Amino acid sequence: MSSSSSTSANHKFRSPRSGLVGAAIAAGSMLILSSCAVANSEPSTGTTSADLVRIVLPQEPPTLEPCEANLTSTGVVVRSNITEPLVERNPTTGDLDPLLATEWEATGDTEWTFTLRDDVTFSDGTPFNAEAAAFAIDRAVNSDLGCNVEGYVFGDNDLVVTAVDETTLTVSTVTPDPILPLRLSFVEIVPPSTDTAAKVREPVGTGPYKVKQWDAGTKLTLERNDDYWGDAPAYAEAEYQWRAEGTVRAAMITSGEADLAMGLGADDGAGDLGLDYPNNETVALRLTAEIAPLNDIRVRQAINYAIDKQGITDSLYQGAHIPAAQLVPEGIVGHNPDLKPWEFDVAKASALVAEAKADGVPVDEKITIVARNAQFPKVSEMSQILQEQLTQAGLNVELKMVDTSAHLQYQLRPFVTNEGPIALLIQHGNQAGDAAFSVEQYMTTTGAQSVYGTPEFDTRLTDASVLTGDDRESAYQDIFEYQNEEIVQFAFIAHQTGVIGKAAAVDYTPNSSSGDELRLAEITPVS
Amino acid sequence: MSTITQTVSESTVRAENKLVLDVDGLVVEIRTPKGTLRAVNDVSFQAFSGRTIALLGESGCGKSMTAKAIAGLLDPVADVAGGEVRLNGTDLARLKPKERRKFAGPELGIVFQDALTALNPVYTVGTQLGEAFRIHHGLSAKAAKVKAVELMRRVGIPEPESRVDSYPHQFSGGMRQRVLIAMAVALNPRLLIADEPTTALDVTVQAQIMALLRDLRTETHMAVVLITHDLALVAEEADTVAVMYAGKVVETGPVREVFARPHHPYTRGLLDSVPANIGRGEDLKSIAGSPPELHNIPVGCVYQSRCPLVQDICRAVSPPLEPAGDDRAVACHFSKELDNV
Amino acid sequence: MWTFLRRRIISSAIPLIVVIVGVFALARLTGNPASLYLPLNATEQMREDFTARNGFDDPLLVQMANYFGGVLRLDFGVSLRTGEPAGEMVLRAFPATLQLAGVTMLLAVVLAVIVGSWAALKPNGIVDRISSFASMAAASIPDFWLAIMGIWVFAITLGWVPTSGVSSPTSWLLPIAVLLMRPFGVLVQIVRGAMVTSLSEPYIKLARSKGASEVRVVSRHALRNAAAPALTVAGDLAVGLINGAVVVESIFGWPGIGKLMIDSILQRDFAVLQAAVLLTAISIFALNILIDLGYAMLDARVRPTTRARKRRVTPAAAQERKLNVQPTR
Amino acid sequence: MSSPLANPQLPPGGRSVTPPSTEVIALPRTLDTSKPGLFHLLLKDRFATAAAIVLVLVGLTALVGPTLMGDLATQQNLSATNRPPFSLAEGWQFILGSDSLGRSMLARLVVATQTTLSVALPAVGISLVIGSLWGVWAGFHRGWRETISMRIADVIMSFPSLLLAVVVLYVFSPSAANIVLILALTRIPIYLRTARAESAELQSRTFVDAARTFGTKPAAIIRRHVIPVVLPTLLTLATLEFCYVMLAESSLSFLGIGIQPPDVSWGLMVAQGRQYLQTAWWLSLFPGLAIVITTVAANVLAAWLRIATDPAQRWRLTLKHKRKRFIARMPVKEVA
Repeated sequence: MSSSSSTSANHKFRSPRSGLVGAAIAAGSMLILSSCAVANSEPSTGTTSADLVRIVLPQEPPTLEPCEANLTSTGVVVRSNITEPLVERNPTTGDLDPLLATEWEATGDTEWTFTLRDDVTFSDGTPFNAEAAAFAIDRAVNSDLGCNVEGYVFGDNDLVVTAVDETTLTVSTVTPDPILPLRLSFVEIVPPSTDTAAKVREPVGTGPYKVKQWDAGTKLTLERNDDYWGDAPAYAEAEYQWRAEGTVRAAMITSGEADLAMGLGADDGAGDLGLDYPNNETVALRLTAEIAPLNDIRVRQAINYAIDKQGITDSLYQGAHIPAAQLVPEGIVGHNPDLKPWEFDVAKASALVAEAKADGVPVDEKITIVARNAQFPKVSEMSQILQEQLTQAGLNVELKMVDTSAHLQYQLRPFVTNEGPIALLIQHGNQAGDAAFSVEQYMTTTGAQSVYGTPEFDTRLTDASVLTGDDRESAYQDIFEYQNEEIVQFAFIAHQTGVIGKAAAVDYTPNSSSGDELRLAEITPVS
Repeated sequence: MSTITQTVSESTVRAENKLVLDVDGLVVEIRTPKGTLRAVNDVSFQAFSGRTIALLGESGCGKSMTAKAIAGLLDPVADVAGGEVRLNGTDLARLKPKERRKFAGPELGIVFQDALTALNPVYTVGTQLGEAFRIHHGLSAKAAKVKAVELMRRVGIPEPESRVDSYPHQFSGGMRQRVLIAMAVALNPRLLIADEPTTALDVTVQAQIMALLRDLRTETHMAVVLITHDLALVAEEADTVAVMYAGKVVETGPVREVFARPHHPYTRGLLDSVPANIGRGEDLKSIAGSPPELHNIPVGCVYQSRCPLVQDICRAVSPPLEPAGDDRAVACHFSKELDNV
Repeated sequence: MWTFLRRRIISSAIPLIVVIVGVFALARLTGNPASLYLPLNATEQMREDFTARNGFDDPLLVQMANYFGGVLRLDFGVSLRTGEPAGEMVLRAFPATLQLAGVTMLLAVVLAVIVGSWAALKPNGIVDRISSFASMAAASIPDFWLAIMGIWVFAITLGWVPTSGVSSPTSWLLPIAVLLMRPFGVLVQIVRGAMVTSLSEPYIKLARSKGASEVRVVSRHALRNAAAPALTVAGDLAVGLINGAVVVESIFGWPGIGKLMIDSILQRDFAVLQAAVLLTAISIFALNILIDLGYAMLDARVRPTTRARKRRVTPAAAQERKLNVQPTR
Repeated sequence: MSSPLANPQLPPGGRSVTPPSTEVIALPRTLDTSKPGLFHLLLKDRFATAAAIVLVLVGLTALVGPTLMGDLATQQNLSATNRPPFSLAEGWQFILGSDSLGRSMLARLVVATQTTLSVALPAVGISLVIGSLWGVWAGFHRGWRETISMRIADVIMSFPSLLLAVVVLYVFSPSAANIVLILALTRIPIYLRTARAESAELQSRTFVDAARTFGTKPAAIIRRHVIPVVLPTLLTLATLEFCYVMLAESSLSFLGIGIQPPDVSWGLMVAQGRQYLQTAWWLSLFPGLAIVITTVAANVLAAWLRIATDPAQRWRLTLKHKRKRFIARMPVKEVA
């Protein structure tokens, strides 16, 4: 149990510190509990104080290991709060901003050089320098820890990291990598004292907060890092709790038990306290374009025409989602603003199906829509609408709802191949801000999550990946257009909007990365 | 009615004998799916200290119901619908439950038929024996246990000190019945109701139990109401007898006289059916037919359907219980004729 | 008594092992968790490394042998999800559930005894009818629905209790109330039935003939006899409480073993699941033994001390008594 | 004739003589002679009648409902979602409102009835048949067969059924058939234990001994003598189990591994409606009510059945209620 010497304890109820459960049934069956081992001795009900901000998450972070920070449940707590990367991507502008590194430049085909801050120390007192940065990158990318960030951002290739002097760091890649700084924005910097043989549950970092107390299962408290190199954040402490039910998280906002609630749905009941924000997630059907009848492009086009994207957005998400025409939303490098969503035209869809049927395409073959339970709010409603609308177009469609583990069997190589044509409902989030992260995965012939491609398309993709600046931007824009015209592996549905519940007592403006990286320093009390 | 009770009491009262229980016109009704029926209909009798009165009859004649009505232990579907039950002058039937509980134990004890089911299986014999002392005398558990041991010794249970902590199922049938009797006489009641106390026991044990009851009666001068269907037992144990049939008393009087010269054809029928009364080689007689069902009691005499002497009047008029010689009464239009048959 | 205990423990060990082996095998059948724990674009090499590191490529029997070897050394493996020792995680979560379930069961028993006895005093009376209906309804409401409705009404609309969590004493009220419903509903019917039977037994008449007051008759004579059937179902109800705890703990954010188990199933966190199942099964068997002992304490007739008339009472054997219970009307 | 008292050789307390009573007046018997039919008895009990009517209606709905309203239940209307109930503005189909996809709640409830019953009834049926036969067999033969059977029951019962279902349904996909099977499996011990207990008790009775003496085979004895006696108890138990299975199915749906969309069951409707609790309460309230009403009806009927199928208690059902100080309240073992 915590020492309960919190700075905000003045208005709180403190119960006797007995380790026993004292349950007594008084007259009237009133249950009186003097104390218990699971209940904290610091109930946090009551009004918000400027000392404490309370956040409720959909799930407990499995770990706070920084090299797992690209997992949403870990990153939302760790990133930019406990640990920081060398550079960070500005979620609003998409530009890279300096953080622990002040400058960076490509100093060769395959080499980048970073200049680091010299006034930073870790919260345990050890100084931050190039050696520490090199250690952290090595640990995350080149070690045998099996870090999630390694696979997610860097793939197989190891990096060569060298500390030139106290404040200069060079990073070399095997092949040229124009977006290496962006990739490095996912690597959180930890001190050299960090275990290299095992993942750590409670890390030390350079961030504005440090871990104060983690009552596993119950709550996690961060406290202000008084040695922070930047501006001190407004709140002295942050307290995380977690509730699986969206309605419960929303209720905690309306009842004043929490200040921010993450991952809400439109109908969870936050009401006026719910803030919409674009979360960079895109929902689409991914079609197995090599299995009949989906191997006929007309059938794939028909599916695109058959989906009432605006109708789905309006009826399920109160118009907050944006009908999609491509895999990445606005704000990501490579987004094509000229692409318009496929129009909703059942007649056209039916005609295409009929045409294909006339040519001998087995359009009566059963197509299975596979969707994952609880992947995002109202996923089951959306799946049922999709099933209905595809049926309207004259296709034989079945719906199959599965759990995460089973869904991954469909989503990742090696794919499920013995269940006929499959339209997999996918939700893709591009956290990085560059289309390359999306298309490598979803569009190349061999992409881990791609079921279809052509050699020409692969060439285009490979060419685009090494370009920089406007060339890169327009190359990816062309790629998205090409996919819609020639490939049609996807039927895009919507760019999503997240909902954050926010109590009236705090000020916070969510941005597209809030769901992955909730910066406590951006939260302030309402004055 | 009063004339009858008068005659009975006058004949049985000895110098030290006192009237303990006076049941007068007792009516007990049971609610059933087919309507209310009278299980006990206008029953009157008296019990005197140091004496035993037997209520004799077949199963279902209302004798047990009468006992339960006196003890206030009627099942919820049954009610006392009329009459008085005066115990030492207090009409028990009119008392509130709380008042009545004060009599249960110190004034009135009851011995049940089946000791195995009547004893609470989850408590030791000692606990149950001591309970009456705890309730009425407010004794501590320890003191009550001492009393329990005393009681067990008094009713002849060997090694009471060690057996006091045993459970009912660890006793033999006879011992259990002794325990039950001990419980009934714990507070030296003036009236003891013994409801078929020996039915469940084998013959030799029966005799021992009855001897015990007799001794206790002599010792404490309590009045005993013995409920039984066993004529031999009545002959052995009772001073007076009330023969019941279909909820009514059909004949009363001193046992010796009633059994020697029954005035009611039913009493006679009963006696004729006892093997001991029949000579070797003679046919064992039985009463033809069966008692009327309670919800279907005919107009007139309750015994008409089985009576060999039945006449038209029996089918129209119910014969009242009227004096018939010394201390006796009978409810039959043709009791005089019976002797001549 | 000790012979009885020893026999009971030995005979319990076999089912215990069967449960663990069964869960072990079933869990393995749910598939390799590699894809859940590796990045979406993980290479084949990473998958193989992961599988080998966790021993998932060994034959099932070898995995099982390794596991049981570890269990004997009190090593329950490491959680895939958190990297913590599974045993530690389970032991940390267990008290929370134990407290919740304990208080719930205690309340359920106390309330059910009061309500059930009251109803049994007058079968078909107004109290009986109301309590019958209420207990049936209580036992038939979907718990997750009741939990969310409870939060909506009592936490949001009325603001009497916190929505969830374990932050204050009042946080206990909603989870307990929700968890209480089913055992309470079932127990009321059992107690009521047993009391109706018990109150019609001859020993009640005997007690009344001693001048025992109504309170004494009910509380000392009838209830003690009616306790046995209630105790019999208590074991099954306690197992059922774990079912309820899965749902209730998820909704209310209660850091207990029910939530831990469901999470570890969802996340294919085998080590934690197995440790949790093992601990749950052990505690259920311990509970059953306690119930047997309680049963023997309540009723001397089934006490196993007398070797002459040995009648072992398992909850199963006791089940037959449950059926002697009078119906609810 | 001689007086009995003139018979001094009668041993004290000796031969006790019972009068030749031929008939014992015991209420159950006398009334049993009239043998009212089960249906006739049912009509006498208002609550049981109401419960039976509810269950018959539910059954009928399940049988014919989907053919009448099946199309309506899947007909989406994205422009009329979450319409509140008790309004005829949209037509009678929407008297109970519309769901999040604009489908008629009434039609969906009706269709869900069939799914719910097609999970609950087979699950109860399978566990009833297997558990009962197994239990009767184990109890009849006793010995090792009984011991092993009871150990198996212990194993199944000692593991929380919901978790077992979750694990199993992740191994095999959560189809209706798999849900039925796993629910049936977890509930078999209930019948197994009961049937075993009853059968073990019966096999020692005289009429079974008698049948054995005549050389009847065990299977025949079980069929003719044991099962008919045990059946009423087991049927009553099954009625109660029906409620349990319905609730279990709804819990599985809450955890996302019960009935899967686009199929619909009451439990799934409650589970899915929970996120609309504050905006469209009717989405979870109506199916929740359907579960509660059906369950309570089944409970009431089970309670009634338990009395009605017990010859020793049956007469109580014919008892008229009397509004008097002491209404009929305790079972009367005998009136004598």
